[in-house]
Amino acid sequence: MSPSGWCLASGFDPLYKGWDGETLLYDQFSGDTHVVDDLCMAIIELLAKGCLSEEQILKKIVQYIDVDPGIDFDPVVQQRLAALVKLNILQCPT
Amino acid sequence: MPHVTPLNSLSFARFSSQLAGAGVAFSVGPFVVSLKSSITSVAEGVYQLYGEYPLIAGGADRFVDYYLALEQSQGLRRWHRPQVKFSYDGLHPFKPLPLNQALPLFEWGLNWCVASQMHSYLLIHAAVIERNGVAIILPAPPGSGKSTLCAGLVSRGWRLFSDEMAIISMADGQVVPCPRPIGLKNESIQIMRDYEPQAVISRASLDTIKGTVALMKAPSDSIRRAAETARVGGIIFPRYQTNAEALMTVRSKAQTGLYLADNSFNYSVTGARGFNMLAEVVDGAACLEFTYSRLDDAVRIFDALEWSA
Amino acid sequence: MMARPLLSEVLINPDRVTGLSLQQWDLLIRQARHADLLARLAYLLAGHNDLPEPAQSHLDSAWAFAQRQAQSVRYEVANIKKALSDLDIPVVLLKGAAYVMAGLPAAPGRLLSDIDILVPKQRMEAVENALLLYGWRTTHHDEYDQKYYRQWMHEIPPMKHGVRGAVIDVHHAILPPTARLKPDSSKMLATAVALAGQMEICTFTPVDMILHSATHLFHEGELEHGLRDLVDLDALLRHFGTQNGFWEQLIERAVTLDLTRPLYYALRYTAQMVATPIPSFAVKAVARLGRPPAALLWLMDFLFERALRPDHVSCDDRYTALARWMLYIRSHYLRMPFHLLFPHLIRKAFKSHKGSTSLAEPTVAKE
Amino acid sequence: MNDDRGPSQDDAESKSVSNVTDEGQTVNQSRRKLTTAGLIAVPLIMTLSSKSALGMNYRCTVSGMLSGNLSHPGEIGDCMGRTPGFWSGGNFFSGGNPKTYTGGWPAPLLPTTPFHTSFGGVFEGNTFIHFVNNQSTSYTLEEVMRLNGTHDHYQLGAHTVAALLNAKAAELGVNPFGGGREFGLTPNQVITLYNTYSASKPIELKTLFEIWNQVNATTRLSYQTAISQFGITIPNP
Repeated sequence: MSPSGWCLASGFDPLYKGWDGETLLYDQFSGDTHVVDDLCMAIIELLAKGCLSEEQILKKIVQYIDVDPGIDFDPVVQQRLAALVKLNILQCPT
Repeated sequence: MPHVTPLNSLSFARFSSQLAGAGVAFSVGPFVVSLKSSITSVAEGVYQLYGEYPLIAGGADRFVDYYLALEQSQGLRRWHRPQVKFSYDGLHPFKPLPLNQALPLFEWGLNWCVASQMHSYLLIHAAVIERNGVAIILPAPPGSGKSTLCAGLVSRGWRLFSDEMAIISMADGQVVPCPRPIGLKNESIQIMRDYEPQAVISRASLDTIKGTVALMKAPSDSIRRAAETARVGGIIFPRYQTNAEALMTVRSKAQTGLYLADNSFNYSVTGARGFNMLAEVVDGAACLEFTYSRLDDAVRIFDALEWSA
Repeated sequence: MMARPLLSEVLINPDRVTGLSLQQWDLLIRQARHADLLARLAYLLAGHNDLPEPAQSHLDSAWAFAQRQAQSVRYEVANIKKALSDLDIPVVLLKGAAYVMAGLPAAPGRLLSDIDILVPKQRMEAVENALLLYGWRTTHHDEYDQKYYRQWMHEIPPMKHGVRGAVIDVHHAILPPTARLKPDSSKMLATAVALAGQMEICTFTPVDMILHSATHLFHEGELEHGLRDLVDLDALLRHFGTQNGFWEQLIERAVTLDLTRPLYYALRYTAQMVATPIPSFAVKAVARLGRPPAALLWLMDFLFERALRPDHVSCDDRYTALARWMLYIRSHYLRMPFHLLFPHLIRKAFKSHKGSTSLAEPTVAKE
Repeated sequence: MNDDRGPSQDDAESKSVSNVTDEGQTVNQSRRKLTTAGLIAVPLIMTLSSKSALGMNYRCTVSGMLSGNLSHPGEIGDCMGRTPGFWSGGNFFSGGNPKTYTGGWPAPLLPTTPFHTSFGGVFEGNTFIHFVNNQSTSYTLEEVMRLNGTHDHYQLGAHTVAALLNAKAAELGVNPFGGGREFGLTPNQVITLYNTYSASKPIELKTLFEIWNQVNATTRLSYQTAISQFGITIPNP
């Protein structure tokens, strides 16, 4: 039953409130508190619905966020994914 | 409101003998403290700084939150290096300090009691002042001039809630006053003496880690109105900068929230409740940063602040 | 026998609080705080409305703290599981952490200062390395302490997580190998039961849980949490005592594990101090098996009657300090023979004289 | 059961609803507007890692930031470390000392010390092929520190050597640790960890050493610096 693709870390149980593109987020499981930007929040809200592959994330993320055309989106998302894993918010594909 | 008898309704002689004996209980903001000490500097200092605080008589209907004692440590060293020991209902949470720090130790020790035992409030390391029912939280790292600014503003009509911690009720998000002497360090002692000649300022204690420390009595009006809570209207980070023109800038709310969490005494203990309260407070308050070099600028600008009350 | 402290009366019958004066509340809160039972008291009084506001606020504060601790336990256990899962060995949670994770009635309001686990002795080194890899650190770098623990104790030096600060005590037995009693911890490990939904994370069976708690309290601990641990036993006995055949199993297991003496003390003092209901056949049977000689029993009554009261000045008499000191010596004496013990105690005395603190000394797990 | 969550409408309160900004216009949370600027900028991620409520005694919860020079018996000071960049810093390897640190390496370790001896002679070359150059002779500590991604996929080498140097320096009580500061691992523990996990769990091991090799690795905002290569912004003030 090991999850496939990118998932929210097991146990991750967030409360959050956002202002002007920044969100203050509290994980009731770990007790850690974070400030994250909109793209991170979009990823978190997206994965809250279930695990996704990187391709799926890149495809669906635009439903959560307006992206200006003409900027290379993928590396920025990958960067966020890696960072959120380090914070025990996401877990890597297994 | 029952009739209150101030502590200084006792003669100093009577007070100090009670202090050395059974101890003297008085209320400090929402808490009742019982203090025992036979150290003269403590008796003098407390009588000077807490004289106007309500005395709490013993008896069947007295509940004391904190039983504190300050006694000189025994043993040989008391002669060549006298030390003072803080105890909280028989516990000794800290190592002894040099005797001349007895009075500051009372303040620090009481702060510690509240910070580690009052998780029904969200406790944030900050000064708090109030005007027209709107409280302003002044969080800041040491050296930012927080205490000096706070002392300056309360000697110009702002009401002192606390110089050390914002006490926020988990029930309704109101800030609870706990007016106590303001700790002044080094040059700010003289600054306040000049700025407010009427201010009652205790004898200075030397060579604490923080340098010279003296305590400035809370304004009588603040002591009298210690039961009047207020909502948080602003969270303003003071930043003293030599010769800087006074400047008020907007801060990120989310980052302000994280900073307050990091500088809370008990955020890590209060869990989801603490977070929800923190988010609510930050949401309802203007989050600003205030750079200044002159107290008068600060007073002028703070007075001019308009709050949609 | 000394009169019961107010706290014990309220623990036995929470309704005792109705009509208390503020002054009595003041005393009750202080006794509970010093006994580490303030949050437990908050739990027991949850049903009582309109308690005096100042008392209520201290109870709320302690309750909030206990709630957060319980969450910390759940998070720490998840991290321990993560660190140790590759070893696939049984990891037995002991005492407080076990009560919380198993959701036992002993858990609500139970304060704890660290997490104790029991693992197979031959895997200790692997466990220690795995914990190091996941951020825990050895607390005692003093060579003497290291040697003392690894040579004489039934646990390695406490490990503290470098970021979260949580402390874990890793045991390979419930008593040191040099102890007077020789329970076979591997028997207890063998019958440990996995927590629901957790492969490796286990707790002792109910009877073993009680026997361990009794052994820890009466043959190992230094009783700084005496009354709190007695309250654990009370809660466990009340909870499991209603199950069919429980008392027979408990007594049989005590015989198997050579723990009839601690069981005798447990039943005697829970009944005496917090009025735990115990069927008379069990009292008789355990007395027959584990009752010490009359003179020793008289001494133990003298000592425990005092040491099992809240560690608060209002509960002490002129002999309390002596009693606690004698039990402290006893706890060490039960742990190792005198010729090993003396040099150690002298060193400890010397170190604490230098202002060193319990964290810097090899003592048995604080929890 | 978990009262810690607070009343459920609290949760809803802080999650749901669009939020009012200072100017009073609302931001729709379900579909966020990302400006190019905001997106191109380094990610904004800050973390306050929680201290466990365990290890605090209710009677003596230590609050580090209180004013006043109170020292609590039994407190363990924060551990600290130094990064690979520090130990290999500046012009150290061209004969001088690091720009940042003039104390040199803790004896007996030298940049020329062979990697394997520093690991007690238990270094198994074939398991760690990326630490062995093509003459299949082992690198020196300096060389391992300077290995690039193709030879050391996880930067494990640099962090391992730095961890060993930190542990040794702490053990000797020499600078940069000054008096009484600990690294948190002994040299032997660093060696044991490497020998045990460099093959089976290189990423976990590198992450551990990387975090411990920070100055004040144990302070509350530690993970910020730990993941700084992702462009974490440090909060002001």
